[in-house]
Amino acid sequence: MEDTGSIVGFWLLAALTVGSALGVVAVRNLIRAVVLLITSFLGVAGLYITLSADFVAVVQVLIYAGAISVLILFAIMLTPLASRDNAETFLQVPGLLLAGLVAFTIGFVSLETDWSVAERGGFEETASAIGEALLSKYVLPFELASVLLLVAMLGAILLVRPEGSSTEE
Amino acid sequence: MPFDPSTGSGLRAGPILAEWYDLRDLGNAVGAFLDWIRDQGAPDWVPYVVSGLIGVVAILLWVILSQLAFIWIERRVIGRMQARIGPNRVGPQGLLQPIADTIKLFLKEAITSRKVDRALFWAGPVLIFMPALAVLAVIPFGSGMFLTDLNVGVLFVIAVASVNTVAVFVAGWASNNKFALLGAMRTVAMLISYELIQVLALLGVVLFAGSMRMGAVVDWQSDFNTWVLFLQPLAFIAFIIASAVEIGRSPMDISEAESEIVASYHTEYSGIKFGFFYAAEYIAAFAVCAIIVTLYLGGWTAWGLEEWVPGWLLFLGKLYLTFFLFVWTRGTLPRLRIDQLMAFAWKFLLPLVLLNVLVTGAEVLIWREGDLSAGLALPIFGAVNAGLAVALILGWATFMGHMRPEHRAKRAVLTRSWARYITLHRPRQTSP
Amino acid sequence: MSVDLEHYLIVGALLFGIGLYLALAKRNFVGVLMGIELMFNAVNLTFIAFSRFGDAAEPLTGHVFVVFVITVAAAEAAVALALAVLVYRNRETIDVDRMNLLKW
Amino acid sequence: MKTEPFVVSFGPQHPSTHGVFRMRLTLDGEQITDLDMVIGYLHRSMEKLAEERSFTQNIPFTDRTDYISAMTGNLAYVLAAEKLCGIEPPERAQWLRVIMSELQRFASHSMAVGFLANDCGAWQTPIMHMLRDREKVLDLFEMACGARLTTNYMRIGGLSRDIPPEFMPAARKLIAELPKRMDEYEDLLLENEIIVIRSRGIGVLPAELAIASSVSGPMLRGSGVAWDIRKADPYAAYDKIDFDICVGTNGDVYDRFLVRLAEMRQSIRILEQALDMIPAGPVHAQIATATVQPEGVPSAPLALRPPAGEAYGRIESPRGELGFYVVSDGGPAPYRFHIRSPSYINLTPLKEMVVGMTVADAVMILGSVDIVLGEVDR
Repeated sequence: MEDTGSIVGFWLLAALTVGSALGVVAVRNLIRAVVLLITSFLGVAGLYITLSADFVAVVQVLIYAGAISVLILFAIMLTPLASRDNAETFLQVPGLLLAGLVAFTIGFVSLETDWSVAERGGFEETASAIGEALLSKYVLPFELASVLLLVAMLGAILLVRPEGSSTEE
Repeated sequence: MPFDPSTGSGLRAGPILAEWYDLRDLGNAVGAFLDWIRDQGAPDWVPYVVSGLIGVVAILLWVILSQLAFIWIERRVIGRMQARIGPNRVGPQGLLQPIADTIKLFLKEAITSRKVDRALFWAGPVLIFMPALAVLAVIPFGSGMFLTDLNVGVLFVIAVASVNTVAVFVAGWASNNKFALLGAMRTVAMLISYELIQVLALLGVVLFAGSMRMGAVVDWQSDFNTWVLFLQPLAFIAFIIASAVEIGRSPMDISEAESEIVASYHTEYSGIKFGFFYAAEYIAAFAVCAIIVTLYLGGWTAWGLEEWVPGWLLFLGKLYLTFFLFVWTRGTLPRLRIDQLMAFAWKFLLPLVLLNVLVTGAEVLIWREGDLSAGLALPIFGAVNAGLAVALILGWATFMGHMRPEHRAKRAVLTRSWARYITLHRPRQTSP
Repeated sequence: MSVDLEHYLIVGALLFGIGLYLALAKRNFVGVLMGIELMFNAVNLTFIAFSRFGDAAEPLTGHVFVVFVITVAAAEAAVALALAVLVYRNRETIDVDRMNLLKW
Repeated sequence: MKTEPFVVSFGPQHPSTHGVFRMRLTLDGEQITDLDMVIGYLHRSMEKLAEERSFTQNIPFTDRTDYISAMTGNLAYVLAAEKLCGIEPPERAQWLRVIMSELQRFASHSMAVGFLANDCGAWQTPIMHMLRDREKVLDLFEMACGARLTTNYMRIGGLSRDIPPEFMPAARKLIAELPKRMDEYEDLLLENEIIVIRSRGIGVLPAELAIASSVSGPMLRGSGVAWDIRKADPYAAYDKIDFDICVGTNGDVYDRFLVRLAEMRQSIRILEQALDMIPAGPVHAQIATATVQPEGVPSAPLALRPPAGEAYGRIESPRGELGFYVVSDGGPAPYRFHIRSPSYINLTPLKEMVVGMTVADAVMILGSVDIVLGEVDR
């Protein structure tokens, strides 16, 4: 990708994504951390657009920024005020070391490997191709995913159902 | 006139004159201007940036003017509905009232309470603007008049609107006000539920049009000389209701139920920061009406009328009519309670729109596989879906108990028979 | 200057590292969850980048995989948050430091 | 699930507390678990002030207790004072008192019904239509006594003045068009699905609790108790008029709403009779020490000195039993002046009605109680 727009877009979005992800680590207030996390999600969606993955980008906004972040906000609101800080455990230093090591390893590998890169432009339209793939080649995983969603939904409802209620009644 | 989709319609002979002064397509003028820039020897990126700027400025101008018009329309129409006049002092017929209000909001002090989360408190009014404006990028306002025609336009509209929940929550939480927090939680719960209805309602449109591009949906409707409204009445009703929830319109204005939680998530905002919320509400209404017009009411086309009347005028007319619908409900209906609204989404609308998707899918399959002609298939589908909509709504309402006789308090109760509820007593006169 | 596969991979690596740190070191259950979501995003970004630049017969496979990952992530988030609420209900805290019943 | 109690202060500045009433609601999510009522923001010490003013001077205070229905406030007080003095007002004054009370009841109930719809979220439309009718009633008041809101029309022994000749045709015209308006309101409001599901089964007040809490007026009748002072202890000319008591069955918000609408119909019925039956004659009793006022209308003297004793005058105000308890020690001012205000006493069972409901219901329930803060705080 050589045109100016893609380059500027990439660097801006990458800075936004990584910067707000770092913000999630640094910020003390949990709600602000969630807002920064959403910004990071939106930045990733922007990066998808620079990769001409429009369908995935929109799904990213819909699911991550619209749904999962709201789930997280609900979880925060359902737990007490006292636990709304964003402090670290005693694992802070080992965590930092491990995370740095993993990131370094991945970065090192990705820089040092000689990837076989195909010279082709971005995708024209991805939505219909993804849809066809989902319903033909990947139909079994697709069905499994829907079963998984159902199970997860039932599991979540069962887990947090009011204490008094039981199925015998 | 017989219609043949492969060759294009006899009605749509194409623009008679596609010169830059052709008002039916303002895109022509922009194109001519860009060509002129290219002729001056500017580098390639200049026309690209200029065209984007023109689009953005045009949409913003249009949106702001429309929003002022919306405010005026709403206040006058509701005034009429409430047996009063409405604003008529500032300017002719009170037309300048919204501008006067804007100036007033600018001049008022924007109070920031001491215990608010300052950064997020400021972010709220800004964030609330983004989704509504972003939606407008994919709306085709007229022939060739759109900022960008995304491949996934329909999904984009839903996705961007879902960011609204975050803005509302941020505003409500940062205010450090209990009414604001209550309102924010209500709004978030509500928007999440009705987002699902919106997606499922739009699925029917996408199934028929075969594309998620907004422009393609409009073209499909104009190609087959029909509006999706006639093919998808149930989805249309569901989408209107879900949209009313999204823009906080009565009877779903629980998000800003002023008789219960004061002003909900913007209770603590004053001055121009409140003005931002107020404006965003109308811009969101504009965006939602534009989506409805584009996807259900044929967009800027109207059975060949766009050959004679500029398409963007048709679009505008439909937009205002759609908005009138929302004003009408606001002027006439009381508000539901939050649990009733959620129950309505999950127990009433969701099964109906799911069934609608199933039926629509079957119809599209029959149409494609059965090689039916559009002139035969579409009227049949429309009739079937309309009948289905009526039957499903009435049947499901009966099943859910909304039509039980005790819910139908007859007027005769008070005027003639005094039956079920109110009894009249005539006690013996007792001497004091 | 151009933007290539490596740029996206580096962004993915950074995001993954940040997510891993959040998941390991945050005391709040919700913070841990946010870290996991960030790691999902890093992986998805890498998938999409390979899909765009990689030399494959069916390049859109990466997109399909990402759609599955997002689905699973949504399910995982719902269950994890239900667990958080449940833990709070039983233990009066969502501090992962103090969820130590298995320690002894 | 155990959540932290969430205390919300509804009022004194809140769009739907009908004044400066304050509810401290303890919430569990949207559900109300506790309610504290805080009143007194509008306390003007009327009962004490009245002890410093002569009996006639106290009449304007009664306008300002229940400022939504000033005529009935006047009437209740002058009834008590007349009982104390042993004055019997003339026949025409009695009939005019009935006319004014029923016009006032219509106006007050139309506001109550309209504001209840407003609390339900109807965004001003019903209240605007209802205010249109109320304006016409107030026009009639203006014709009769020169004031629209704080009428100060009744006097001890009669009325401050007779109605002008144009009053009767105007009143007849209004009464003729009100039934059509009522049809319209009933069409629009009664079958409205949203109003029905918002108010059926909400804020149920059982008859036993209503009686135990000494509730009166449309609230009591909504709970199914047929008690109306106009029938139980007739005053003015009510014993000569044919009308019915409207009684609900469930005692929920919807029943109170219906009872008010039905009473508006009954008010029209009473007015139709009263306008036909009103006799000619003086509107003020001849009191022994009566002075002649500038207009030539006889009126009670400013320095009326009732004999020592006590009296309780009660009427059926739009909100319930409005009673004035007046004690005289033979001086020019009351020795003790107490107002039994229906709004205040009707608030007694509010907690029982509200707890367990949601925030939105609380607003509806408070609206259905129909309080006037001037009367609650006095």
